[in-house]
Amino acid sequence: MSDIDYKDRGSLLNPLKSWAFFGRPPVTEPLEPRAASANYRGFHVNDWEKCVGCSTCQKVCDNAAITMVRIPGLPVDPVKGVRDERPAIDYGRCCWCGLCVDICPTGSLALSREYVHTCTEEQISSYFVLPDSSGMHGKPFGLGWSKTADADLVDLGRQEMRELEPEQRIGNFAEIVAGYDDQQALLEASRCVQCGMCHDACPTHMHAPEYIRAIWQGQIEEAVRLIYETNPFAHVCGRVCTRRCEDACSIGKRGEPIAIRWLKRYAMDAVPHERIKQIAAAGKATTASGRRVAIVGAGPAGLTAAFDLAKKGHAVTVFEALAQPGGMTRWGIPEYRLPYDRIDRDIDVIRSVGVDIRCNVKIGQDITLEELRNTHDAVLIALGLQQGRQTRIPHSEHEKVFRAVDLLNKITAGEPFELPHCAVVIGGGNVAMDIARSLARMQKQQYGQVDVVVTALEDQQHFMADPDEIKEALEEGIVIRDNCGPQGCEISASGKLIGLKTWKVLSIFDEHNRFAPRYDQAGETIHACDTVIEAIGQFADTSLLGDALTESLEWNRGRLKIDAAGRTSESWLWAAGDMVSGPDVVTAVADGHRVAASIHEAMSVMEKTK
Amino acid sequence: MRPENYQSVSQPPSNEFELFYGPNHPGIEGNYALKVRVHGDEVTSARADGGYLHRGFEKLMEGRLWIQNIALVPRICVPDPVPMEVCYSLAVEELGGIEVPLRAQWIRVMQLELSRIAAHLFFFGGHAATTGMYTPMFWGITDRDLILDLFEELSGGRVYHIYNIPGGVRRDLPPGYLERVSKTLDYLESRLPDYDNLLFTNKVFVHRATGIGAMTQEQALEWGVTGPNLRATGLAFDVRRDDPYLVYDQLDFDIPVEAAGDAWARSLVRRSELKESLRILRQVVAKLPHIGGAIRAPIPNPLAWNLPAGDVYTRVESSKGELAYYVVSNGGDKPYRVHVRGPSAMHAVQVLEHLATGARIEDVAQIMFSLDACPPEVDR
Amino acid sequence: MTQSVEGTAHGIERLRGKTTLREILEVATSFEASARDFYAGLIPKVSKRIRYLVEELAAEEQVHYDLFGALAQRGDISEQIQAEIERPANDSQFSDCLHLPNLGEQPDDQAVLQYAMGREHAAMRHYEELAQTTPPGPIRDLFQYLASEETKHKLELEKIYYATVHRGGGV
Amino acid sequence: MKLAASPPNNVSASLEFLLQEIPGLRTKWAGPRRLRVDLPAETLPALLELLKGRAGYVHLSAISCVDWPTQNEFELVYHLWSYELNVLVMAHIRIPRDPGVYLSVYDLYHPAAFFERDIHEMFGLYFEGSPDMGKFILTEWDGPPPMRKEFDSEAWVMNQFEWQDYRPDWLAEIEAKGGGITTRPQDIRKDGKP
Repeated sequence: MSDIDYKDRGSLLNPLKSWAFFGRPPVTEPLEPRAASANYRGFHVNDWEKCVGCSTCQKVCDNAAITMVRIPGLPVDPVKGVRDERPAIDYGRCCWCGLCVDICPTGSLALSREYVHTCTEEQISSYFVLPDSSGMHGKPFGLGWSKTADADLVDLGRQEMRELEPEQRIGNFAEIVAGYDDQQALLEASRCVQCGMCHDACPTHMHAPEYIRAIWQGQIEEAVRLIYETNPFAHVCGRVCTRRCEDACSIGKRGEPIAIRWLKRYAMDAVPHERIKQIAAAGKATTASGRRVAIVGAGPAGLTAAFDLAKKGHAVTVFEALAQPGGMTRWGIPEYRLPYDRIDRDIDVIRSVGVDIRCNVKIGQDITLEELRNTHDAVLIALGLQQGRQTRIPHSEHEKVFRAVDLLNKITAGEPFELPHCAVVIGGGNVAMDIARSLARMQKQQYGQVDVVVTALEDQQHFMADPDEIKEALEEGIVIRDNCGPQGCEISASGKLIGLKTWKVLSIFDEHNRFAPRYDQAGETIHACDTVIEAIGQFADTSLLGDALTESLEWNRGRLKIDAAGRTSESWLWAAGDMVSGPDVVTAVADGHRVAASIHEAMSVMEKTK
Repeated sequence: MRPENYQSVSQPPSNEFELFYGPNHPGIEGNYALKVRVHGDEVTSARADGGYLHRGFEKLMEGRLWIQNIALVPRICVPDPVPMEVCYSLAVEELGGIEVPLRAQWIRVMQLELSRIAAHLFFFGGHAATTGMYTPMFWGITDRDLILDLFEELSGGRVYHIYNIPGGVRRDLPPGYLERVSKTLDYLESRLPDYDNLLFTNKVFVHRATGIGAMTQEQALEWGVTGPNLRATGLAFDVRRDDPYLVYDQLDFDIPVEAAGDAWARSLVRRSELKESLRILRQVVAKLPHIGGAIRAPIPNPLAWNLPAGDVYTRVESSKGELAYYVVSNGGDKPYRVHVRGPSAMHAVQVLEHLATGARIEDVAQIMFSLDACPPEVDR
Repeated sequence: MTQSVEGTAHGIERLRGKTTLREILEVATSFEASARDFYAGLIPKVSKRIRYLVEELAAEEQVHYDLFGALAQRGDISEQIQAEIERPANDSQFSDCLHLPNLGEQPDDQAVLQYAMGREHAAMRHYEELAQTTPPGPIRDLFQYLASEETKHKLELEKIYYATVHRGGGV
Repeated sequence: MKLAASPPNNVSASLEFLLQEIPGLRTKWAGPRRLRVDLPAETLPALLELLKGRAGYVHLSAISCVDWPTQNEFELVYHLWSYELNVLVMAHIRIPRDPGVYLSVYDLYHPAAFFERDIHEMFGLYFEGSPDMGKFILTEWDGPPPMRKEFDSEAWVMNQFEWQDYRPDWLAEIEAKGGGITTRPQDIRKDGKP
């Protein structure tokens, strides 16, 4: 094979041919620094505008070369998933593999085209660098190794959730979302980079990174245990949580955030109910404290507080005015979003730690708050926003004008009502979507066709409703007419409701994003219908407090004034939930924990002073 | 008369010495020592001595995520790092059932052959230097630098490319890259006559290398010799052809052999192999533009990637011989065990000890280098 | 006692009849005073829960009252203050968006807000109208200033209204 | 020696047929050229003799050791290659971790000397009859065999070495403003010293 034969003994003259090289110019490299190749893995460059301090670079760094540093003055926003931390690099450890660049969720990190850094022993601290966009030595060498789409190590796409098709779901109240199977949950959980932005954003600070990790490791019971550490409304939140965690998720900066809510749901559905009860009961006090707590309202806030207090050994009684516990999660949220049996499971877990829930008891009528005060060591009121706001436009007092919450309540209770043939809903929030989609289902069942129109002041981009809700409502045949300012209900000569008159809203917010609607009268529309449903907002009915207590309590802009822990100005009374924090399940859960801790502490003090 | 209790005390002869080749010595590509006993200028025994690297790659790998290890493996052979990256990646891919896109496979072949050329150029220089000729060393290092330029452009790193990743490669080719590869190939081809004149047909070198560190094919097989060192004893075995991986079965190349099994034969085999690598690269450069598609199969988030439990033994032909990775997963996010079988593990220990014993002291360095051993493959 | 203010449109008609700046300011001041008294009278009637709203409204009217009173005393516009004002040419749509409720004995927050917004709106539109029909000069600036004061207040109320009534929902 | 470019079609059948001579042996094809063989430790020498003598398995590519402390076993894997069949046989045996003694195969395969010495040094597994069980890499090491699972190299390093303490100006400035280091790399690694 070789073209030099092994036996060829070579020549003494051949090497002399290389003397020709004496005639060639030598290779000369200038000593001036030059930029390396376009792909070079030089020193770190970090775009602080993009970086959110998620520390994923630190986690992937196999040489332990990255330190996170908090820098005062940088923006911090847990809700948006932004920390005032930035990575600093130890060039005594870095090996320039560039994995930090490839995994960076925001794409803020890159490496420069600069080759050299050197120093004397005394200047060793110059090896520890806080990179920004100016480059290692403040000189522009340009970006080298940077994020490219095909080399991205972050999986930006979410595992698709199987859902009922519109035609499958419109005629019934079956749950739309199928939930993840084992494989999907594992893959979805594996996308998480464990930055913990979700934990910071969550009102009740759920241990989301930890339970996602546990799901990925196949330790589903451990995931449930971690979930129960912060949230006894686990089934409910696994389905209808407003999931601020996902808004904060680092992966969501460029891609689809981890489906944290669906993972929670997966874990809860995957573990048998009886086992969940055992897990939830772990750590319950073995002896009774002898203290009694009364809680008014069996919604997420009240029951979360009840769960915590019962686990601490207190005797907790929850009074619920309606026929079943669950609060707005049961009476406000339709079954296709949150099946009642899931609420029942959450409540069964809460009951199983010893919480006594008494339904159909109306405080102020059946028992007064004063009586509760006299027979308990502490009282918590945790009311939901059960009352619907009215538009009070002309003729809105007509008998065919309803409040959405009242109808949703009837639907849950199974109470009959005259189903509209043609309904117009006012409002662009989730409640509006809930009632529209519920009515659409019933219309499909009873009349065979859907005729529901949703009108709202806002343009569709600014609806308060979840974008998924809007999308699904449209799929189900609901008509959405945005930018409609209600001006009055139209009544026929015979006194029948025949439509809703609206004006076109030119803009709803001014340049400072303040509410300042501008109407165009010429855009007047009559939306023909036989029923108008107001779904614009809700409030809590605080009349159960009674006049005297209302007068003696401190208030803060329409809401009960409470301290940071949820205690009112009356030392025996605490308040929590939507009535003080606004409508949100997970915020109510957070409230419940906070107020339970405060009640527990207050009762401990009572014990000592006794 | 001797007393009854007289015992003769055996004193070493005064003309016998123990010498250290290394741990820093141009005879070997790294920190490694050969302890030789010499009687006059004849070596009476030789003992290889490792342990100067203080790394423990195999243990380190057990503590790092599957992906993190890509930054570690190229360091196991500095002169020829690509086979390390590819062999490790192949193992992870086989464990994970990952299909590597065709384009990535061709890009890997390109790197492997570029790396082989760089390693062989390094070898020419080193081998020449151990016979006292330094110009080929400067030439070898300088021409190797052109390949490092290509690697820098491709991977962002000159020596530690960290470019292969389980699933494929980390970046696509830069625009116009293949033309620049072609130009470098043209240049290297034009340089071959220069190397021949200075080294391979240089009477001094030929005489100096002939008959040095010779072994028969039987000995080679007995001692586990592989790669060019084995082919220099006449056995035409090459993992690329006989246990093919990537797309080597679609490439046309020959397997050069020599029969003599000495340092000169080993040098000639590598010289021919360099030409074969140039030939392979010409084919790759012609083919790659017609192979589209992804450069990497989708892999999960590196921070949460469990590989199914199992074990795998992947082999590639490095410039030094048979390189293999035995990788065991217990279903976790890190390797449970990685065993690196570097060709030098044989060449630098038992083979070297055998060949050095009985050799003359001035030939020991040449024997060491002619085996082209890489100490970190031994001292993992 | 609510008659003079409650019929805001009627009040504006009274304003429109005036011919000098002094007279206009006097009437405007009396509007603010009666509004303040109206809200102040409402304070003990409403639930303590929403009392803050009525208290704030009363305080805001007091601020306007003080402002107008101070304006009437200002020396630098004393010349203009006697000048005749051209009466507004036409009756535009200033009351179009109003659905002023009849505030009962125990109005709720929505009713109070609607009432207050209607009032601010009417006042705003009228001052704007006056500004439009006044030749450029300090007097027009004054009207524009008053209009902007009322606008600011109205915007503030609308924000509160939107937050209270429209954004209170959505579980 | 003349080599077959690819294994003949009947290779797998004939190889499996041959291996039936070894009692208690199980085979599994792990790839087109990868035959996994599991067998009792005491029959390994017989297998090697068979493979070397009758199937051209002259090349011992490697001996790999895997520590399975939970099962109290070492797994030894003998990777054998036949230049005639071009098939790799991976022979897996398990031996008790305690006392951790096995037979050398040096007489059949000289490369075993290196691998056995390496395994002895790294895992503490002794090979009877191996030519040299002396130290090679860990000359001055008197700790436990480091490749055993119970040896935590990171913890050892953390104990042995200090982290470099840098005091750059930029950090002092940030600390003066109330900021500073929040998470050091050692904080997220196990056994990181505080």
